[in-house]
Amino acid sequence: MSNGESPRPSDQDAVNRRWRLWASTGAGAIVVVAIVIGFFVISSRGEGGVTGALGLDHVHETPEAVAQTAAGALPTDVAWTAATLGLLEDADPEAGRAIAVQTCASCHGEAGIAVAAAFPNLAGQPATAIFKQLSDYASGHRVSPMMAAMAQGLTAAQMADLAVHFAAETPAESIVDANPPAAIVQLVVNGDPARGLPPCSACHSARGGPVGTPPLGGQPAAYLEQQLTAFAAGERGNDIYGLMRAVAGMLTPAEIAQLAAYYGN
Amino acid sequence: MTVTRQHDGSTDEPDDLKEADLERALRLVPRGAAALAGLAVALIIVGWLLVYLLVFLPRGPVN
Amino acid sequence: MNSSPNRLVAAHIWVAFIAFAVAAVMGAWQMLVRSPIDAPLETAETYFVSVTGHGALMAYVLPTLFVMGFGYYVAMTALKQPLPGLRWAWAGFYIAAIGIVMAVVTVLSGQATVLYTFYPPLTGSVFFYLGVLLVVVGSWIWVAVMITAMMKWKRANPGAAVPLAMFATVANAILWLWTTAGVGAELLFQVLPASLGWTDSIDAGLARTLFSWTLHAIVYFWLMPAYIAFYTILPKVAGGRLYSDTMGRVSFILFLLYSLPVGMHHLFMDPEHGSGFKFLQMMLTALVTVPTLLTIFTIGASLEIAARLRGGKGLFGWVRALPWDRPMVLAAGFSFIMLGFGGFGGLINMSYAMNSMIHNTSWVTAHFHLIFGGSVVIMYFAIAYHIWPKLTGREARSLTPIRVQLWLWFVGIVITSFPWHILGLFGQPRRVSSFDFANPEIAYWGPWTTVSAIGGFIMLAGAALFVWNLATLYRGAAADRTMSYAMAVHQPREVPRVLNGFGLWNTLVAVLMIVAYAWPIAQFFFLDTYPAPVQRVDVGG
Amino acid sequence: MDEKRIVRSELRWVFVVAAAVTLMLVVIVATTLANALHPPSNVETIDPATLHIAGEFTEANLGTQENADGTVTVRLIATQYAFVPRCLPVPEGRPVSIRVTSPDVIHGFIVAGTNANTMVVPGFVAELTTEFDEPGDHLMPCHEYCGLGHSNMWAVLRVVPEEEWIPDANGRMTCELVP
Repeated sequence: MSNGESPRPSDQDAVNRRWRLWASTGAGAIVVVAIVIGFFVISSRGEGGVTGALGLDHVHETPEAVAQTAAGALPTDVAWTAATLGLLEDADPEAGRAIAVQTCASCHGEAGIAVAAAFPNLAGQPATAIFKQLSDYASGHRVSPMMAAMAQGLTAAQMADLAVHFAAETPAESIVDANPPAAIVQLVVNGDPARGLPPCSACHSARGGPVGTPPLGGQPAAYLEQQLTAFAAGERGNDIYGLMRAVAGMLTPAEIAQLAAYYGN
Repeated sequence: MTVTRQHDGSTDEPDDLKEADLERALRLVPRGAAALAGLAVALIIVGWLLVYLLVFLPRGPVN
Repeated sequence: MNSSPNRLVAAHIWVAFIAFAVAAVMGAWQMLVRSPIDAPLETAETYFVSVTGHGALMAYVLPTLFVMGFGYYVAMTALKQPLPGLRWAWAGFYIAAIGIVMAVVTVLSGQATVLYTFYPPLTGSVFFYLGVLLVVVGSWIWVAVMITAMMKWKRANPGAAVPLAMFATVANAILWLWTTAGVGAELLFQVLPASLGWTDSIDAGLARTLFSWTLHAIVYFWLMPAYIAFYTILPKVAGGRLYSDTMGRVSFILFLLYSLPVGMHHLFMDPEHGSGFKFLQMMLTALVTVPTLLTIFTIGASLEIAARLRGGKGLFGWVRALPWDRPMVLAAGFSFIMLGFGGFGGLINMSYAMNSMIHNTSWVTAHFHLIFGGSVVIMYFAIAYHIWPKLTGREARSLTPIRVQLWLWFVGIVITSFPWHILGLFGQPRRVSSFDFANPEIAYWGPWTTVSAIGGFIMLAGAALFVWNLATLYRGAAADRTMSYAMAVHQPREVPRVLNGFGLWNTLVAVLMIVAYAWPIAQFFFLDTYPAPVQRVDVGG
Repeated sequence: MDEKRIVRSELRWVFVVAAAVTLMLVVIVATTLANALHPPSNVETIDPATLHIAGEFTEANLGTQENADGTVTVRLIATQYAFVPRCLPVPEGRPVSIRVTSPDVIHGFIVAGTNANTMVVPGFVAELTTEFDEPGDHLMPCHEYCGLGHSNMWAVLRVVPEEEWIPDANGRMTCELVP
């Protein structure tokens, strides 16, 4: 083994300079070649030149035929924009309570626990869920003559006040079915891959989920069954992109009844 | 020189190779390594070409 | 060496491998859930809790803690000087340990089913992200200690070549610092404010771009210990010399340069970037194959030296003459085989439009399990087996369980990942807990998935035997505690300054990162982008 | 051995490596130019919060639409946890543009066994153009983790032979219209 002569300091500097020069030139040349091919050569086919390659000229012209949808065909007017979310953030639960005592308490209870099985409990529901349903009643996207009359008397800010008031109340205790049918538990925790049914619990969980989705535990079973049936029949259609209409439509009436019993009281 | 053999048979001395042995070995090295690495790279590139030309392209245009 | 630095190394490596063992159980269970076989505790939620845990432990805890522990060991043994800042190093360890506990508890309690890749606007508990951040903070202390150790040695040995093992370790420390910037920015500016409830929307495109900054380079951070072992331990254990010290330095520098400006190849299928930067980063990705291809030649030649010295003959026949009974050599052999197959899959992933054939399918899972789980982790095993006698002062009572363990891991990885390639080409998506195997369109996925699951359990056996070996095997004869590294055929006394430090290379990385990422990040601030509403997975809203 | 010989052998290997990498790049660039192959790179922003209220992606506008030039545009939504619509008819062997976006979180779009693949990122419309040559039903699973219902999120892409491709008067085609 020979160690080779160690270069003298001046040689060292020369060696060093060569390394720096070639490393920088090499790295630079590769980048230049890549830029030339990526932005000028291959973008000439199918990507619309340099601006296309930069992602700057993809302004899509929506064809006339699909540009507009009749307002009546929409599922809801509510959108989770910064304005809507801001409305809920700024809402006043005490103002909501005052309205609740006067307007809602006779059916939903002052603290949001319903007085009869035909009405849903509102206590502990997400404010987004309550706000959306109130808005949909007012706009007619969810049909109920009684609720329409109530909701149309409220401003958006008052709906938000009500929503945060009920959201802050303690939810009804969920009566857990000691021996639920195994197939129903499967639907709740795993869904059904064969039908493309997601697990109910993926959205309807007290732990969080898609914005505006209500948890189901502790609701009156009769109310849940009625709503699932309405979704399945297309009588209720204020679910965005028809998700509940599709899910409920794939369930059998027996499954609907058992799911309502599983979640409901 | 005493050489401590490690549990796996290797040694932990700085080096216990004889220069003459090393010189003799280096007359052949790196022919075998070039053959092995070359073969491996060739196989990978050929495999890549086969997938690109026979699987990806026939699946249709994409952009 | 007094015992505290040894304890420091062992503590890191034990935490790494305990995390690994837990994650291995999760992984095998997930294989069962995906297969047509029924698994216990199978629900959508337990599955994604497990995927999040498996990913976070395998990607953040195992490699980070292993790299830190091995780095401290290299700094002490290659530089033959005491570790500067031993107390700081322990502080880093405890910070990371607290972070690990915090993150794991949060994940297991179902408060952070967002996977280790986060995917905002899905948002979990703040404690998950803080936990991960603490692991990173702990590792930053390691970075500082590594750089300080090298500086100190250079001052004490002016003009001398930094030993290759330490040079590579510092290259990895610097690489890691660059790497963490992307995910760090995503966590600090986007994810943490959302998880604290300060913001109610997140720009998902920007978050993905920042994560991609980290996503590829992090893999090279994981990989470096394997390459350090190839260059500085393997040639010696095999009974030869390193063919070229210079090529080692060049390879490690190329890893630093070209593992960073390439992350956008993870975003080929993303709608938020134009084709130009996708092509640019594709081409730079092609370059990151170069240091690996250089390595297989240089290490091949180093092994050939050993084989020829042992009487190896022929153009290929010399391979048989290598001491395959030595764990380090056996592991390296397996590692190179898996690197070949994994690299082949990786070349297909990075090939621009061809990515659409396999993006987010089981093909990708196969690729990174071969590369990381296979070729890298098997070298973690080999490194641990190699340094354990030096840390414990005791030889292994027998090498047989070690060889069996390496075989189990290799066979397990191959059986797990080969069917995944096929399933991926057929379009099986990754990260899915259950398939409708009754559907005639995909019925044929069932048997392949089952084979893959069997491989998963062979891997689990390998993982269990590994921990058992480390814990019980090293009670044999007293061992020599000195650690020495492979000499090169031409052992350098001096090397050009550019190959002995990182000044030039850091400048080049900065330039490359500006070219590769300045526009892709800046565009989110002047295009009319729309953030998406934050979606909590941990608390009702 | 002379150190220079080692360096020379390594330089020769560098040329082999460079040739291998260059070969791949040449194949990629050549086929990209010849066939206009690109990953979907349609940088088109859209507000995910209001998709369902107005514009191209309202519920009534989703589905398959035959254009005047005979090409086909498919508009769909990937949302937790379904594609809308759940069955997409496309004509065999004709260019199909798929436009997809998300109102909530990140999803993924793939037609199993084909090159049709894109991420679906809220805030952006993903668009990809391809052709489908194999008639029949193809599984179209979500390929990116989107929450606990991810595993059950899939749809069907139905490749319809030309003789069975009978869209309605407005050029709209649904799976129900396939004979």
